[in-house]
Amino acid sequence: MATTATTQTQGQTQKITLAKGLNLGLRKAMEDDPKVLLMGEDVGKLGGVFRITDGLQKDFGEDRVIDSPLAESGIVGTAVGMAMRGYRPVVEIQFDGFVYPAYDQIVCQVAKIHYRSKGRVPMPIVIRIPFGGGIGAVEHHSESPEAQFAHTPGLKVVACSNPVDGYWMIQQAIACDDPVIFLEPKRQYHADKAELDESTTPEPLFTSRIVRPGTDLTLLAYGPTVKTAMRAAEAAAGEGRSVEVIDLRTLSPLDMGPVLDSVRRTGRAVVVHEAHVNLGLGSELSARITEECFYSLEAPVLRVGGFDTPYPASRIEEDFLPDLDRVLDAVDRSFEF
Amino acid sequence: MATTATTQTQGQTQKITLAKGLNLGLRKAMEDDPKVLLMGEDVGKLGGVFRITDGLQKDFGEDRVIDSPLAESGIVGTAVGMAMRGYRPVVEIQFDGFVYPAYDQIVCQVAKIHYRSKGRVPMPIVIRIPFGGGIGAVEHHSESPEAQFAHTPGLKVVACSNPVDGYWMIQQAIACDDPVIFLEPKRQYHADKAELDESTTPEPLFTSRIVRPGTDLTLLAYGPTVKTAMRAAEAAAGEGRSVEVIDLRTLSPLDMGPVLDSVRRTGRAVVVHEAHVNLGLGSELSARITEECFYSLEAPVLRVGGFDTPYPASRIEEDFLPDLDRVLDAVDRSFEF
Amino acid sequence: MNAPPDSPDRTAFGPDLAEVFGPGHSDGGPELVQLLTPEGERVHHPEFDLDFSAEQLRGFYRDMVLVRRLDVEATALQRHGELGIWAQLLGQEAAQIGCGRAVRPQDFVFPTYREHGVAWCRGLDPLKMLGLFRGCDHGDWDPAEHNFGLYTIVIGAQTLHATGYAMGMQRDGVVGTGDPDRDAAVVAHFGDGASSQGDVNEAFIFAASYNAPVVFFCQNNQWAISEPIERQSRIPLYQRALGFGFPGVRVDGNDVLATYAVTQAALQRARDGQGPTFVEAYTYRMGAHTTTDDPTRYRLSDDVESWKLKDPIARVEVYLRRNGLVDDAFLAEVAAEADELGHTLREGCKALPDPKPSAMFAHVYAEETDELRVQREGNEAYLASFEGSH
Amino acid sequence: MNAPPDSPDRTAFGPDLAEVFGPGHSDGGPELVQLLTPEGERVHHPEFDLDFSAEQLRGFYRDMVLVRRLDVEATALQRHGELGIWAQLLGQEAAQIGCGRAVRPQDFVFPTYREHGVAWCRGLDPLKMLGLFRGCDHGDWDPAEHNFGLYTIVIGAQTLHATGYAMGMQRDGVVGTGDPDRDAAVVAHFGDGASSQGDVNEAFIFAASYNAPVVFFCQNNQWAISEPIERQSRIPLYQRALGFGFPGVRVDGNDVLATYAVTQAALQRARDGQGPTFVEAYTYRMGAHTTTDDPTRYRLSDDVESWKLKDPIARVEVYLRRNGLVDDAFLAEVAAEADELGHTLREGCKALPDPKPSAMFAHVYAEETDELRVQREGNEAYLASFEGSH
Ligand SMILES: Cc1ncc(C[n+]2csc(CCOP(=O)(O)OP(=O)(O)O)c2C)c(N)n1
Ligand SMILES: Cc1ncc(C[n+]2csc(CCOP(=O)(O)OP(=O)(O)O)c2C)c(N)n1
Ligand SMILES: [Mg+2]
Ligand SMILES: [Mg+2]
Repeated sequence: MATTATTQTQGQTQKITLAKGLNLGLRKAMEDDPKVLLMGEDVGKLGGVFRITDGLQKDFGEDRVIDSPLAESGIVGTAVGMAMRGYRPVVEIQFDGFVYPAYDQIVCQVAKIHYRSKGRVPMPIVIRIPFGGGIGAVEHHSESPEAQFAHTPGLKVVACSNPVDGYWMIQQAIACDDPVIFLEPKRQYHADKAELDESTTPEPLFTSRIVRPGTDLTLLAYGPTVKTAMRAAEAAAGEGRSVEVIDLRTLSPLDMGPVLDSVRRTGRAVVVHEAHVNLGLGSELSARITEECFYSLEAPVLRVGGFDTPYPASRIEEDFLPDLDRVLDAVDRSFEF
Repeated sequence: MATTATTQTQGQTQKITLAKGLNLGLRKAMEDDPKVLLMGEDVGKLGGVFRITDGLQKDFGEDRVIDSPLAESGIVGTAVGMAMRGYRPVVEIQFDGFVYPAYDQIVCQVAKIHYRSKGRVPMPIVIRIPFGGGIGAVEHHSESPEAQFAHTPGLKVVACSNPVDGYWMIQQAIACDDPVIFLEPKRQYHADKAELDESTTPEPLFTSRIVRPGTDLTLLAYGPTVKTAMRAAEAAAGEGRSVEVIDLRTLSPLDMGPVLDSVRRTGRAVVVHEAHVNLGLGSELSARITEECFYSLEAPVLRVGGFDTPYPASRIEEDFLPDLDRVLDAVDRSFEF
Repeated sequence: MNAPPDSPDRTAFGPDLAEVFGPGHSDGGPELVQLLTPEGERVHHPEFDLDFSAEQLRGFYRDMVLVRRLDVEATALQRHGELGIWAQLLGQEAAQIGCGRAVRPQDFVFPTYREHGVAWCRGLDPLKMLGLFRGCDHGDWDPAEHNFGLYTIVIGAQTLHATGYAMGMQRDGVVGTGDPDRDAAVVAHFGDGASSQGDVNEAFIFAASYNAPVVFFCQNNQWAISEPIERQSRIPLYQRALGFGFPGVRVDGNDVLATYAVTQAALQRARDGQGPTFVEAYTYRMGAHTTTDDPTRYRLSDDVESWKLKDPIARVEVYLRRNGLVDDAFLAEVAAEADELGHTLREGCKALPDPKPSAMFAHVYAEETDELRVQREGNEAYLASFEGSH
Repeated sequence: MNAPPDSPDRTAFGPDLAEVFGPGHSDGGPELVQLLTPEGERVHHPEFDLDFSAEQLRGFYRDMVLVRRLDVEATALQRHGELGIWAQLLGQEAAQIGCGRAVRPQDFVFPTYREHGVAWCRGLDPLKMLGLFRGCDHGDWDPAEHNFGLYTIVIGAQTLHATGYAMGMQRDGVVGTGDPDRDAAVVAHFGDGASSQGDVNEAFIFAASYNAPVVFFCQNNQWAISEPIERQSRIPLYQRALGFGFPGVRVDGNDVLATYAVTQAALQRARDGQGPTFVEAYTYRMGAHTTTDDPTRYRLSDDVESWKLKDPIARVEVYLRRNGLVDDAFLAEVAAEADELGHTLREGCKALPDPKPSAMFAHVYAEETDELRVQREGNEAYLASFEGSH
């Protein structure tokens, strides 16, 4: 089997997109550990519909980059068996809306086998899911399923928001001995470039990060909404409001430390995600922040998200998705309390 | 096809268990509407593993009480087709933990077809799920999956807590033109009896109900935890605390009216459910109550639920499940604010 | 690694099935039912032969020319930014028209996302398909009006709906009565890739178990995006049905006559109460998977070229001409009709009204919930707050 | 309603398969592989014959007697409230021992929740099974130590794990090398009811597609709780495999010799790199589904009586006695061993320590998260607060 691949990405500094960051990260993980395998629909010659696995089958062979039959439960279920045999499978789900046929395997098997076996059977599986909307697609291609996984103990759930995080976080997720649902904001795949310096040391995977400091209000975001939040913070600054933005990065477990610190300082919080508001991550953050910072809060935690309707037809998706104005509106409402 | 069945349950008053209430309610719905069908594993001769459909195949025939092949996605998926043809299928999922193979059909099809079709294709399906723990079972037989459905727009989610509600709510759910996830607290199936008077008019399905009035704190519960909450309220009364208990009954949509009224009066709220706390219904209730009653709250909304671990082995399940003492502990903590 | 070595044990289980049946023959193999060769020659089949009237044949031709035009126009509209995406049917016209014309009004059809030709046969305004791919809605037709379900994008899901619908027909007493105007059946469309989904196999199980009147019509276009059929099955797909206890047949999906004949027979079998049939329409996806796909990354242009010789329209045209069933006037008329259709689609597509943002709140439930009313009204007030400023 | 009427069209698709193969013959039909008849007569089979040593035969007998005792004891322990529930294997001893003994140490086995006999062959302490059904844990054995997976309760899920594990073996280079100590394969257990799950059919697809070394071992015990096999398949189950492109065989699951021989051959085929095989062990669930089930509600005692005549242990005993391969001393020894086992299990079960409440927080993740630490510590403090008062 082909296990060697020659690539010279070490030590360079380069401008990359999120798609490229993930691709490089996957390549690095495969070079570092021969047990790492990629599985999924069209991940081979095609390199995936988003080209995240571009060139990897060519370099690592068909036994390590595996085009699967079209059955998501089968993909995740066979990945479980591979993990039991000592492999570290990285599964690509083609689009968020197609993860549900695998939901049973994920919540009843992937999430529970380590527990069921009293720690004897580790489950180092990464399930990569391009998620979120804004790409003008047809139904089922724009979902935000994070809450449906984060509610399940035994799974870890993370979301990257930028190229450099993509590069590091995918490697950290693969190195993690627990199953990780790895959410990639598909709208950002080819949107912005960032400088990757491979010589730096990344922060640990399950940590949140202040991406813009501020004093008056805390804006919590992850994945695709980090960019929206940053733009909102900038706009708010124009109105004299100092908004702190936290990129949550990890959704389960939540890294509440920086969040609570921030809210204790600012007294106000707004959560922004594309997922439906009802029972979205915002509800959990609201509940925890209120429990822990009850006396610091000047206003209730407000939530901006997708409405509680199915994802609409793409011509009106931008009205469904939280945008700059809706975030600013929530910021205003917070200050009205 | 056998569509007639002779039963004389009308107009009587009788003492019934929850299992009996559901059985009578299903029978009534089948008598009233020949389009009502039951589908599921072992629902025929056996009457289901909990005997909820006992005697119905005998009286309504194999075409209306349908033993299905062992495939939950198949059961729900064919129910969708039946609904498209004008039937009103009532699906029984044998245990909570076995609903996940049908999750894709439920969240992508059942929930979305009415929306997708601009209201042209109604989806009057009821999916009955015996849920919750406390019966000493092996893995996957004690789950509380409500949040995983309530997060999905297009579905309605209700939970009954007592025999009389079981009788009425199942009929109302079947009469509802939307898909309803119908949660039945399996631990209560044969636990307590209550008087059923069929001549009364039930409250509408999607309403919550104050089941014990009080002035100092609001206890929110549904399904199996209503009983726990009632006992806790009683115990608290002994300590001089007047606790109001609300049986939520409807989890999606939530009926916030009575909840907000109550919390505005009491200033304190505790939510109790068996589901994991993280991203459980309690988080949504906490978020909404805090948004709406910010200035009335004397304490943050507290949540008592299953811990954020997989459901444990049954010998220690009572330590996992919220019980009287843990609810009282939360009540105490609320008053400490 | 995966090549099975020789071994004496093999005989204990009989010969290797994959070897006996071979992987997909590029010509469909000897089991392929064909009535019209790629060269336009009418051949006969012992089981599935039918007499076709000249009018029927001309109708097939016209249908195929028009749906090809529809497809070409839609592809162009996507290139011009008028559609978000388009799933092309190029090369699959015969499979879709043959099947679509075999369906009677009382039958019900469950499509995937590529059955524009079948939709055409069911009388749908093609602008509805364009509207969906433009992003105006998720499908603006009434399934009950056309007995044609909404496009289903989660692959395979609709095969279970089809089976349940067929079970409903059984309960309605419209199966096996012997009355041709009453007896009905269902067609479930899906692709070769979809055949690997659990749902599809469960649909086979339910249909077999209840003897449901459903025809599983699989367009094996050889590809599931970049994956060749061999990834899904090492033996011909139609044989999948045999293990579930109902018949399967492989028909030349580029032969509209054979597809019509086989589908009709399978539908009749279903309407008569004899249960499900699997029809594998052996065809080829001549275009990309969708307009966002780039097939040059994964398949050889040689293959595409060889399938061009099996074009479903060309062979009918040759046959019609050779037998004097059409004249130049007729062909010119169809061509003009196609031009007209193209024009209508181009204009119609651009004129499709954008949905209002508030449309997103409609039809979540049969009646709007209070929760949603609050969200909708809140959003309306929010949008109204910009009216002055913008 | 479902009875297929006669129709001339039928011939177009060949004969009705369900009619050709018939529904399950109660005797397993002519395709049943058998080496030892219910009357204890040794018969021969053209493909699957094997020579068995006297020791092997005595071993089978001993295994079956002991696992039956295990099962009887566990059932009694449940009646006495020592177990929450028990899934009985009564009647399936030959299927499980025949399969379990054909497996080599390097092979890996994925059980359902009823494979106590297979677990026995893999060297598991039966108390571990009792612990699970008592509710002490979800399975306290190390799969890697016994090459025996944990019991899996969601039906069918493990067939995919088995297939993935087999794919891992391919990648480890332990398939088709020709070295008998190195080449390995996987056995995936499941029931007749489970065969309807999408997961199981997807496992067939993946195994066929990758030619994975996995034996799908289905114990068709005729029932899925209250549902007879006819609800899942109208033709013999082993034929399901044919549609996926790999062989299937039906073996007398009450015949330990035949089950051993067929499983061994299937495993060898897999180890040699020839891919998957479906083995249908045709047997009968003599007991209830589990101790909470009441089979009198749905099946005739006549059927049960007729299957009693096919008892898997009795026929081996007759054969051993008739051929002078055992004497009374041996039989008494095994009986004593069974009594001893019963005693050990009764005492051992009652002595199983209850887990500590804090055990519920262990092993959710490889390392405890801060979130869980807080919950665990909070719960410990909470429990400690009662220590004085209670
Ligand atoms: C459950 C699911 N998984 C993945 C996809 C993404 N997807 C859309 S079409 C397609 C290929 C389908 O191939 P096939 O069934 O052969 O149909 P074809 O597109 O060739 O007509 C895939 C993988 C999907 N729509 N649904
Ligand atoms: C996905 C799923 N659905 C339902 C169940 C409940 N259940 C447990 S065993 C069983 C019957 C299984 O029958 P079969 O596969 O024939 O195995 P057997 O019990 O006869 O050994 C059912 C329905 C389950 N465990 N998993
Ligand atoms: Mg295809
Ligand atoms: Mg069985």
